[in-house]
Amino acid sequence: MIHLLLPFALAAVLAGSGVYGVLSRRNAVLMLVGVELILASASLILVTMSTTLPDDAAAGQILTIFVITLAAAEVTLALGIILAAFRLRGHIDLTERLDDDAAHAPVDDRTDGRVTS
Amino acid sequence: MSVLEIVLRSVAVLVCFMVLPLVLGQAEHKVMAHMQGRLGPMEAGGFHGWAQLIADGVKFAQKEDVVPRAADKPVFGLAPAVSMFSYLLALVAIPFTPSTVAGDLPASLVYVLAVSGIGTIATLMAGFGSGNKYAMLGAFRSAAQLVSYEVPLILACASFAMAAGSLSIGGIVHAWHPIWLLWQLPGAIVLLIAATAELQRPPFDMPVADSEVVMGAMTEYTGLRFALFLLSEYAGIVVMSALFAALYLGGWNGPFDGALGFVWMLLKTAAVAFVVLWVRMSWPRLREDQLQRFAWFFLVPLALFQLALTAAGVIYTA
Amino acid sequence: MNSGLLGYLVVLGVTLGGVGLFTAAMVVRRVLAPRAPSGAKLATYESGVDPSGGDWQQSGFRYVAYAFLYVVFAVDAVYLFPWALVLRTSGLGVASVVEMGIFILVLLVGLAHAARRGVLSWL
Amino acid sequence: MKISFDALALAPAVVPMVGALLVLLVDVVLPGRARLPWVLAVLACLGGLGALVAGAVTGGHGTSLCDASGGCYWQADQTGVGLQGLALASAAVVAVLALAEKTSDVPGTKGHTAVRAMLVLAATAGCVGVVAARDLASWLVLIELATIPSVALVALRGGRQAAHGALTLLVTALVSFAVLALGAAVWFAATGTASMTGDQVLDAFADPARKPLVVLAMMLVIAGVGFKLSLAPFHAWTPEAFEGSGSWVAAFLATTSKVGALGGMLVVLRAASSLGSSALTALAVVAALSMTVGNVMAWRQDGPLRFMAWSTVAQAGWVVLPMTVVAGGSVTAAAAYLALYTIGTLAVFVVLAALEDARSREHETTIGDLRGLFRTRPMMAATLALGLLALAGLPPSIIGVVAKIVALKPVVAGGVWWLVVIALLNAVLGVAVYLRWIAAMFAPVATPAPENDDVSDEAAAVAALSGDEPELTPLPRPKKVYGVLAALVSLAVVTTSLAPNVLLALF
Amino acid sequence: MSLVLLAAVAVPLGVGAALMAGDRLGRPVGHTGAWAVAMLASVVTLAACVAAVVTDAHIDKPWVPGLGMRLHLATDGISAPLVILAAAVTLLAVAVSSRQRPKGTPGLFYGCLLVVLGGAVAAFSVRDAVAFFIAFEVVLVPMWVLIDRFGDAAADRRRAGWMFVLYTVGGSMFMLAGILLLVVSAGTSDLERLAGGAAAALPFPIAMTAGVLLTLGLAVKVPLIGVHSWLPWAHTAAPTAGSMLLAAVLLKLGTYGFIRLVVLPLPVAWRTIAPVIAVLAVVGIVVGGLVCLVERDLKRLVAWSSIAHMGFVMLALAAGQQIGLQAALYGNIAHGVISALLFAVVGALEARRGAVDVDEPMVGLRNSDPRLGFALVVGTAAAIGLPGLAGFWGEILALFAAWGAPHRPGALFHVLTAVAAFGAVLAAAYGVRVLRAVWAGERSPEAADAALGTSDGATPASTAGEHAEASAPVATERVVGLEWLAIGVLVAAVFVLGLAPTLLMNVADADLLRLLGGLK
Repeated sequence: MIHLLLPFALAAVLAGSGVYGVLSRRNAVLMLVGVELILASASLILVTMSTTLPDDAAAGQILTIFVITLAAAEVTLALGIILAAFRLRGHIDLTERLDDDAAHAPVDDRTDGRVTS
Repeated sequence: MSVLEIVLRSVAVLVCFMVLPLVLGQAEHKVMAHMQGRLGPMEAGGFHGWAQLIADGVKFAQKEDVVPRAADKPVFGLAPAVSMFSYLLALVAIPFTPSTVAGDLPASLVYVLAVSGIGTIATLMAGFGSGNKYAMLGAFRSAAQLVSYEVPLILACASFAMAAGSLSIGGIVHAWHPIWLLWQLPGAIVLLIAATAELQRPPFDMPVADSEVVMGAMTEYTGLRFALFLLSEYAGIVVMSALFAALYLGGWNGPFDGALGFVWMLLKTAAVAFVVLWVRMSWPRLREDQLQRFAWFFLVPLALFQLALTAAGVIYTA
Repeated sequence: MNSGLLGYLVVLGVTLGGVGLFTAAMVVRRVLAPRAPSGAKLATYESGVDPSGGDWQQSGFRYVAYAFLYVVFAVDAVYLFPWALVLRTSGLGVASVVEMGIFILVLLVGLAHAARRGVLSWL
Repeated sequence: MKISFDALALAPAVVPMVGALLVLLVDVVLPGRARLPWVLAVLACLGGLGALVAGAVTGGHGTSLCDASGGCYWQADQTGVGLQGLALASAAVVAVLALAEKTSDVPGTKGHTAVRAMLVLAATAGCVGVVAARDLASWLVLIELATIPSVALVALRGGRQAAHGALTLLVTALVSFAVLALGAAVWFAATGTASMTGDQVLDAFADPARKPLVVLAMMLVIAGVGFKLSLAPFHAWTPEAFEGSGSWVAAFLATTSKVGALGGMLVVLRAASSLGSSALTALAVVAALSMTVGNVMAWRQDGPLRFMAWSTVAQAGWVVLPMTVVAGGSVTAAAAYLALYTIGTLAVFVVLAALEDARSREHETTIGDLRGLFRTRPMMAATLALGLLALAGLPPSIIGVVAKIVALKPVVAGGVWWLVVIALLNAVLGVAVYLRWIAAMFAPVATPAPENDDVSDEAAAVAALSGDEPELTPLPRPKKVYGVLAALVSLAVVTTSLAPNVLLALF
Repeated sequence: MSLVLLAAVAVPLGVGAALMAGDRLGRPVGHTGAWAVAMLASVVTLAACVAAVVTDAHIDKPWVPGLGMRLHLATDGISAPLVILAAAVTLLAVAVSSRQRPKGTPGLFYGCLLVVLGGAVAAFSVRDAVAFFIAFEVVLVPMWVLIDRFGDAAADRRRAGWMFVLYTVGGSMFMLAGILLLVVSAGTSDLERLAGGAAAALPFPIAMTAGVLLTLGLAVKVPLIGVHSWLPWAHTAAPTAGSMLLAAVLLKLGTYGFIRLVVLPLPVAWRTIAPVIAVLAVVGIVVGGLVCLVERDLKRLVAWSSIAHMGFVMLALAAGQQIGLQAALYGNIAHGVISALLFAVVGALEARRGAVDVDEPMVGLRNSDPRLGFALVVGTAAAIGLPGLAGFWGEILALFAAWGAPHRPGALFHVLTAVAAFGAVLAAAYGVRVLRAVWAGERSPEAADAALGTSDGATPASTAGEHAEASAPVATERVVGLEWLAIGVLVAAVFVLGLAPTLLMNVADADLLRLLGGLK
């Protein structure tokens, strides 16, 4: 079963680092990366099981493709929103409340038009 | 299958990766020169300057290697390697005869498309790592162009795969029939144009337009690192030409293909590569927005039309 | 060992070879290339004039729209390849053509909408 | 492989989806129409409802996409049909609210109308579909189809607050999707099938070696859906998202989305009728926590959207309450409670939207603005009161009482006494929470401060004794359509109160 | 004749809702119009109730099959007096309000009164445990509106309203849990079948849990001491009509619930719970009496005396057996009549004088308004438990039942009976205190000392306006017309109940015997 242990170990590592990333990152993009890691872990499990189980309908693989598709859709949306939030708030820190935005002047207010972060 | 065989196959791929682009580069020099009424390189190596590119390589190696102060050094340093890998790995799955293929992968078409996408990352890494406005802008343009043209490229490839009912390039060549030259023509046009754009060859070289953004993402690169970018670009021409030859022109199919299969494949690849060079000489550069519109409003619908055509054809004949 | 796995082993071998190649090239560069850094050389290149600001500048970020469009289309293209394989299967082919037709139609509507909203127009 | 296909069974989900496409197409052909997309959206929702009714009348099985072995990938049983109808009806109301909104007043919405209508329809289709999905793949896709457009809806409102709300909601959506995907993967690994019904799932439950894996999958899925259902401790996005999104989007998040989420949860839980008690205890803890946190926080809110957000959290606890025990009626009980919640919440949101319409947009409505509503806009006030009382579970909204009884009954029968006690305490707390808003409507308009108004009460009393009420600031009349909606929702509350079976029989 | 019963429930609810709606949708309904409509509706309701009781009407239709709940309405000996009491007292409360006008919009006021009546009639006549709960809840919001909107601002009506709502809802939630447990484990929600043994067979732990939950919930409504603190607030703040309904209708819901849901269906559990209830009841009697000795606000004093009286009722219930239940039912009705009378009198007094402080010097009622004074005397005497008046039989029977209660810890009940008897003495003491101050106008010695400095006789009132009103000529203070008629009817009822107790007791006898068949 060595060929099962390896993918599962990898999946566990991926999921673990993903969860860590989600929990510890305050930056929205980095959190997104964490989510992607978890998804990768899920896909890995699905593909692995699809090869070992009698999966005549190829359900595991189809599910993987669906997960990838959904992840793509989520990412598209996520980046759009993160971009909008960055434009409007001047930061994409998830832990800060709306009231704290004063600390980060919106981008448009900068006289030199520079974005620092 | 022994370790030895694997090593041999790997070395063969590496050799191809080193040699074929050089041949192509030399050919470009000569072809371009002749089209412009010049002779091109004549000195290096004696006969018609055959060693010109080797000499270029040596020259690159001896050039001073400048890493700008503003650069993000690890990213900057790794970008050429990543760029190199995209087409190096793609080369593995290109078949020359039914048996002459370095790595016989089950879904080699998907594999080739997948690994050739790595190039986008390399370009972005180069642009970001250089710490240069031109580079950054160029990288954005590159990335936008690469992703835009990847869509028609993939759609066109899907059409071929559908026509053959196989995802392996070898399988597609196997299922090839001369009639494809006719009913896969729209797909072939899309494939050729999209491939040229993927390679950022003229007329799709806006991202590296030297009059606007110097060399785009490669502005800050010198010496061997720059050479690696060039190497991968020419390797890319080889891979894309080979892909086109295999998918549309029937690869090793031809008279006496039992013995001469790989010759046919090489000839067809060379012919496609020549077209790519030829286009460079003949067409002016497209503006960035024209380039995007062309992709989304011409190539993508055309590719989708081809898909519909193929599906109908397959259903009709099945 | 099946041939599929062998193919991937070659990929692995080529990868290692590529790493070796790159390392070798870098060593050669280290050995052969002269090094004489100076302030002017290490400065960011901006057509010969002094660089203004860093590279992290605000600029029109319209490229992001292409990225989004790409994600939509490229990921959906994933479904085309499995379809390519089942198209000849009896009993599934015609139905799959209809389904794919709907699928692609949806994508086209999206594309048309995006175009209408000016996502793809410059400025 | 031969797959049967019943178009009528699929229609409730397909019609809104086609409507979404149509909206986009129409926008391509006739751009810039402010109302047309929403008209189409309303029609699409009603069309879906019509298909549902047609299916019920013709006695369809609600199943489709069945393979030769008899397993179906699409299965809308009676509870499912009820939930689908609920989702479609609430989406229709939301679409009408959106139609009535003064788009010109809302910053950043210019040109987004078609997109927003499309998003509403797409999310509705997802909500409708997930109820009937019986395999992991379509379940996952549909529940995300229900989620992703809602995030975009919030973001498209424009402005900093919307961006903040959307970001919060986005994080939740992402995390919940990741957790769901992981859960689906583990589910597949444990059962070896993507089907959510059938023998293989039962086998996996029966197999002691695989059972822990199934339970793990179940927990992950419940956690993932818990985010979407805004159950504590996965609720944190709710107030931010509601506040950032404006009233009708919030209404959508609070009603249609919730129906979809609960539908998704029911599908999973139904598959796991033999789930271990530990998992159910976890669900019970979640339910208790949601109620308590939601009520306590709702008590402190003065803004209506935040108030409704916390109210949603609390009500979500009630919705899952009956599902914490394995009993025959628990699924229908949860669905019935959800129906009540949807009706009550819609009533509140219709009135909030009407008030927003009547007042100027810049003016943030607070609890203080409700003062004197019973005098100035009795119809609206009555609707709001009926809605709030339904949520609180007090007559005259008898349906609220009945729903609470229905929800509590399985728990009492199951003998989970600690949960019963917490639920009952929360029912008391809920009465305080909702009556506070009703009390505000009774108060005279004279002074703005909502708290120490005894002085003004005296003044009002004196005025009343002398024969007339204090002069009221005239509230501009909201559009007619709000009146119609309010009347409809009130009618729903009253009808179901007089004959609760009208509602209960749906599930 | 089932229509009559349905009308008894639907007429007040419908007319009430219509009054509220009509008040809001158009121009506010004038006081006279609203009053006339309410009067008419309550007369019709009373007539319908009487007719329903006489014809023994009943309705049994499926209502919510999902819950097994039926629309089952009927009256029997236990509920019939309560139904009629509720309708009659509401009618009188409406009548009283013709003079004591509500401070607010009349439509809402009378609408709420009628809805309370409808809810109460429904609660007394339903034969389904779950439906009982729902009907029980119906009265909540209108009563809250009565307190919160029409209450006395000086008495902090807002707080009173909140306390009323939260206590009642809290109690009813426990009751709900108990009902659900009862229904789920007995398999039926029909009260007849529950009382007829369906619940008696339950295993003891379940019966006990249900019993405790129900007791906890209903105790709030009664109220028993410990969960009583909402009552003085609510009574003080509520308008007169509200207080009358609260005392004569709402509190009865609690004791009625006890009989229907605990005592009859769960005899075994009740046997265990009863001693605790009895202790609480007696504590209530004593504490209520003691508080009445020092309480200065007359309305609040009456409210506290209510707690004491309900203590007697609960003691009788705790004693169990036919005699105990008989006493409880009788005490219930008697208390309803007496406290309605007292609140009407106090309300009439307050409407003219402002809040009545027992310790402040005031014009004696015997001088200012002898008829009202007479009513006060009768009411107070009845509350004390004077023989020949309504209060006597309830108390004496309760003590009797408690002394001889079988299946109860004898020593405890003997002690409790003794203490309760002492409570009755306390009642006499505070009764005399009230009569001396209010009726006779005699000052308590301390108050007299305090008042020496001020000018004679004038009432101390909180506001200048009330002062002016209070010191107006005595003649205008008289209670006349309908208000007097209402009070007079109550006075008469006190006499009738006191002189011919068997009238009432016979009504309940047969049904009690039947239902107690299972109760040993």
